[in-house]
Amino acid sequence: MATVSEFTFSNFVKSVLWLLFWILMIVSLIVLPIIFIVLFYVPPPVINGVEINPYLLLTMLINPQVGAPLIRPTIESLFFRITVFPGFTFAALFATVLIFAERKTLAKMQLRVGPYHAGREAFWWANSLGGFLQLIADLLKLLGKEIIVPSGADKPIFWAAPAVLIIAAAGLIALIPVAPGWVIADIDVSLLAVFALLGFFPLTVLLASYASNSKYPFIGGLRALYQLISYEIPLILAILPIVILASTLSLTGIVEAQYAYWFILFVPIGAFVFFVTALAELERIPFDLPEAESEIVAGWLTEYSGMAYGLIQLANYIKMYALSALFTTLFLGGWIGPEFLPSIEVFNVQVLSSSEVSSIFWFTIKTFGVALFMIIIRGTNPRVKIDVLLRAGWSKLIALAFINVFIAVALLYVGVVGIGP
Amino acid sequence: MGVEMGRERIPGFELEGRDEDGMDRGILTLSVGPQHPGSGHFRLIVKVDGDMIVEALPDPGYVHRGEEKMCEYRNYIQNIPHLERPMIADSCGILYPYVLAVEEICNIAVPERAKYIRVIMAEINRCIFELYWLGIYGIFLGHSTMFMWPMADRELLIDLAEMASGARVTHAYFVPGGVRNDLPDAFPEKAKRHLLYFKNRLKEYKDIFYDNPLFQARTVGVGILSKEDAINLGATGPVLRASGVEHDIRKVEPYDVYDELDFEVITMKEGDSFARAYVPWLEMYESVEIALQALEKMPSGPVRTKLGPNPKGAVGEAFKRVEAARGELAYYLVSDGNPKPYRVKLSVPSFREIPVMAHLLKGAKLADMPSIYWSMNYWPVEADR
Amino acid sequence: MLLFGVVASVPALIVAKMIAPRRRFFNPVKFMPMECGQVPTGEGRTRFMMQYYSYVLMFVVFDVMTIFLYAWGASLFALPRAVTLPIIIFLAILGAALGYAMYLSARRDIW
Amino acid sequence: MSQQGQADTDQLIVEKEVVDKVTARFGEKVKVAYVKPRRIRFNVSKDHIIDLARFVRDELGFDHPISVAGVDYPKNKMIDVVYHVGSCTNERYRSFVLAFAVQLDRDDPVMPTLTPVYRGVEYHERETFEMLGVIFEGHPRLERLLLPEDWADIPPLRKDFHIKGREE
Amino acid sequence: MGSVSGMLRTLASGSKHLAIKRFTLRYPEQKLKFVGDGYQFDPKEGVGIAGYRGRHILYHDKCTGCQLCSIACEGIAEAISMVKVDKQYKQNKKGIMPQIDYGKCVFCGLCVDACPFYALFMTDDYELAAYTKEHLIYTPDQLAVKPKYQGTYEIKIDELGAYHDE
Repeated sequence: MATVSEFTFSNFVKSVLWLLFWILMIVSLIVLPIIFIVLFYVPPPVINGVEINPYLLLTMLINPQVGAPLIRPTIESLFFRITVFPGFTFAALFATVLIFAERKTLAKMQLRVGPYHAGREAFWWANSLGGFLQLIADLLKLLGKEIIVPSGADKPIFWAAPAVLIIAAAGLIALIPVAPGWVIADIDVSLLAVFALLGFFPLTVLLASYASNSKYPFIGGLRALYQLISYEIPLILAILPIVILASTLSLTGIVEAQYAYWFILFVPIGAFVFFVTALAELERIPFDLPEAESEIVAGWLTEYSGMAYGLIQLANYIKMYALSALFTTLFLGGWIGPEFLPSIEVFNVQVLSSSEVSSIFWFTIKTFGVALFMIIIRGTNPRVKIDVLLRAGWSKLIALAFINVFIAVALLYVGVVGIGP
Repeated sequence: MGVEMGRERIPGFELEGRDEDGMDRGILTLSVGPQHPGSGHFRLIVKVDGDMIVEALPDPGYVHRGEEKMCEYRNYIQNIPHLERPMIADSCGILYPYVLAVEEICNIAVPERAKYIRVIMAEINRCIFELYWLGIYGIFLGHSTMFMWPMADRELLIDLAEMASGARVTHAYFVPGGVRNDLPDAFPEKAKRHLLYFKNRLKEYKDIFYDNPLFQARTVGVGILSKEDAINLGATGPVLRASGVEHDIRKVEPYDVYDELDFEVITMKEGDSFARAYVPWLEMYESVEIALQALEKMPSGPVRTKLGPNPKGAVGEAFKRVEAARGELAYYLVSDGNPKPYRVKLSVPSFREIPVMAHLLKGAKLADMPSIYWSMNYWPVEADR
Repeated sequence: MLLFGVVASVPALIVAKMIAPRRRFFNPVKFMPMECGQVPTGEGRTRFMMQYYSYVLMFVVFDVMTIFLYAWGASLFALPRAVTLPIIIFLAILGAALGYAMYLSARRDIW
Repeated sequence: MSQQGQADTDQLIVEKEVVDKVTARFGEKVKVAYVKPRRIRFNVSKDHIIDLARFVRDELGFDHPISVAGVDYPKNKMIDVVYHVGSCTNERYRSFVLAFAVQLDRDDPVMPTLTPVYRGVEYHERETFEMLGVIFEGHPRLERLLLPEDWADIPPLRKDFHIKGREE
Repeated sequence: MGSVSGMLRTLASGSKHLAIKRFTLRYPEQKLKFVGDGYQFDPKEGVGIAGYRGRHILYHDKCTGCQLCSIACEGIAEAISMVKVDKQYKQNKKGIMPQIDYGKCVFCGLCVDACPFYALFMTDDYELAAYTKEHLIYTPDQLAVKPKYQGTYEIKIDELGAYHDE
């Protein structure tokens, strides 16, 4: 058995092949029989009146046209929505693009090049990606690293924290409407659900830091707790005028209320407060003091390594996507924008209508713009101090948020917006 | 935003009445360093009560390599390469007083042109150092752009230094009796171009860093060092001048040709971290001015007095000091008449800032630690020697 | 979505645990908590008081209050105009209380 | 140095003035080692060093500690501890560096600390303590500073300590 | 209000740099241009001639095996050791020449200053990375080879900022 110090590439390849071999063994000997047994007893799903059985799937492999009418029903199914489009895959992809955009934008602002070399010599097509493969390399690196659990750590909480953070971030994206009808959980009080889910993060961070049994994570966790709860009240108050103006707590309803004017025109102060508090909730650079590396090493992330760290970062970027999307939804009119893109058709069967494609396009563009602005903020600002942060959050931002509420009420009573009583 | 904290700073409540380890009362002992992103090769034992630093004990010595002992085993010329190792970001500055001291001990005259070249190189090195320092100050406060810009612009000046001396970082350029080689012909023109561009770039730093309200909120009013404390604790350089003491060796005791050049000593009255960060920025303007003036005034002629291979010093001692980028850098050189120095003592600015740092950190907030620590211009490698 | 979060994150951890190099022999130094290269002293989890405890107390009070406002905000159209005045008064009281709490929290340094 | 030779003939007047003031106050207790342009050195016994330091700080304005250096002279069986101080407040003596040295017995190097007078010499004295073995009485924290914690050899800047491979 | 304008100025300064040219030198593809062939020394005048201080070049027909370079290096890096060479030169009776260990060399160039016979100079070749420590030791034969270094890039300055260009 090779020890760690004798690491060579051939050993690495050997271990990967060995792993693949075992996976294949397990799949073919255990998983496949189970699947067959299950298929034997469980009735196949019926979509659009067609029974989806293995024969049909095999037919589709030869003649894809058979499957074309089934695409639309499939993507309307809850499973597809959760896993792929407005759900997890889309968010993870968006987060990946965000990471890359962040690295490139920051590099450009700092007169650097950014990721550039990854894969450039190995694959001819990597040239056009301009270093995008660096993300894959980073992922592989994180996957290949040992996850060190410090002695004395509270192991269940320590392991659960990354998963809980991912779950909470995923819960946020479930509430965000991407296009008319394209939302996973369309509930009437989705805004309150957003607040409830945001309340998850400080608790998880505190638990994770406490579970590490180390000093720096402990201080970082406390800081995160103070920061996150302090900025929750301005966040909540900043959205109140939106609720007043739209007269609904549902995010879909809020977007639909902005069909004519975006709410940012009426309550710019609220948008500002929300943006600042979103940055604080994200622990991004002006407010990244829970991870302030020059004071407390890496804050509450100090003891996390390998994929556990990777998952926390992924959760952070998914949260960044979710909060940018929330900003878009609340202030920038969500998916609303001119229809100009053609519909998507597969074998002459319409999959997405023109309005849906445009909506998705507008939503994505706006969200990306908001996220890009967050990145530029990161490039130009240092970190703040915790006392300044708390003081500013509790005095200035809350005062601004109150002013904002009064402006909204006044606008309503003067009759500029809304139906008025 | 600015600082609106109306409350007064607690002047470090005492440890008395607490347990030996302090744990029961909620005092946490953090050892910041040596493996800490914000420390360098240096340890700072910090006792915190909540967010307040109760006590800070600097603990240097992780990179001590006995430069002073090494000097006793090498002759005057051979000492040059290793003496600039403690501070390679300012390698001309740390070598300058040594060269002056050896010249006094061995009684060597220096050609006029060499003096000007030395001043130019010293000022370019001062900028190189201060940009390095500023970049790290940026990243200490979480400003990644401020880390990258000075590192990029530093390259302009390193290019100049490399053109003159042949090495990018450890120049080993000053020797007793002048400098190693004359400047290349293209140097003055290139130097002017780079220095003028660099002067324009400095304004951008003000826009993105010094005028940034978040930066000001972190540094204004933080770690105020009074004038009396600064003097009595032996602070030097920008730290001393930021406290309002107009003390610059280039002015008070001009060496080489500094008395023929026109420049101002930058002082600020506030004595806080912002002033300590702002003084070097203003000094970079002065450095560029000095270098440009020296380029104009530089006469032609020889640049090095021919020297025997093993110069012997007279019996006696010399104490020479210059204004390096971090402050007053002094060499105390004792000679017993041999080709090797009997004793060399480096009085480096970084070492002199240690008590100042301990004094300022006591009672500060934990979040102020990086901004105070790095505004001290403290370089562990230089302090340990 | 919750289920899917589990489905997405747990395998990543498991796969990482499988691929990653494992400890061949137990190295106690490696599993020490981070203390900047020093041997850790003292407990990581202690009774540790930040100076900003007042903000937590304020949060406990005002978070509930602000959520109440949503009930009002969402149904503002349905309410008669006269109801707004009491809400304004409520907001004023809230603001005054907040200001007083801020004032107090600024005066006390150690909680 | 040529540059200093010319300009400092009148400067030496000021230096004489400092020497006169010190000798007027201390008389025979303080010996003048040399007076060079801008550099003055006094030798003083360890009993009077604190008085001398207080005097030059308060009366003459030499308030800025620069360095503390120890020099080992095994032939004379003594260790020289040299304090260099400069002036920040007194315009007249601004360019001067005043040195005052104490000769200590090499086998029993004990002297009072100057930290009450110059707070800045605390770490310099600690360095001299561990590099030359000089014990400063009354120093607030006379501990290991730069050397490794398990250093058990003689103080390294003593002349009988040799770098490995370079014993001559 | 001052803080608001400061914030805006900060943002403007940051976003302005999205349009400014990158400074980075993409090293393996682009290499810096240096002045001259490398650092040389004129023992008659006692001054050096400016140039980059990279690895050395040894002129076999001038080296006398006087060991001065080795003596100079003894107190600095101990990188130079004298070794026997096979060929015979009439100025070099002992047949020894310097061999330089670049794992130890600090590139201070004081050995060049010490050479009184114009035999040891430095070149602008700095790419000396090797896989083993033994490869870093350059024998006199290796030192005699004149390196090929083609650096063409240098810093250009125009209104769009400083950048590296050919």
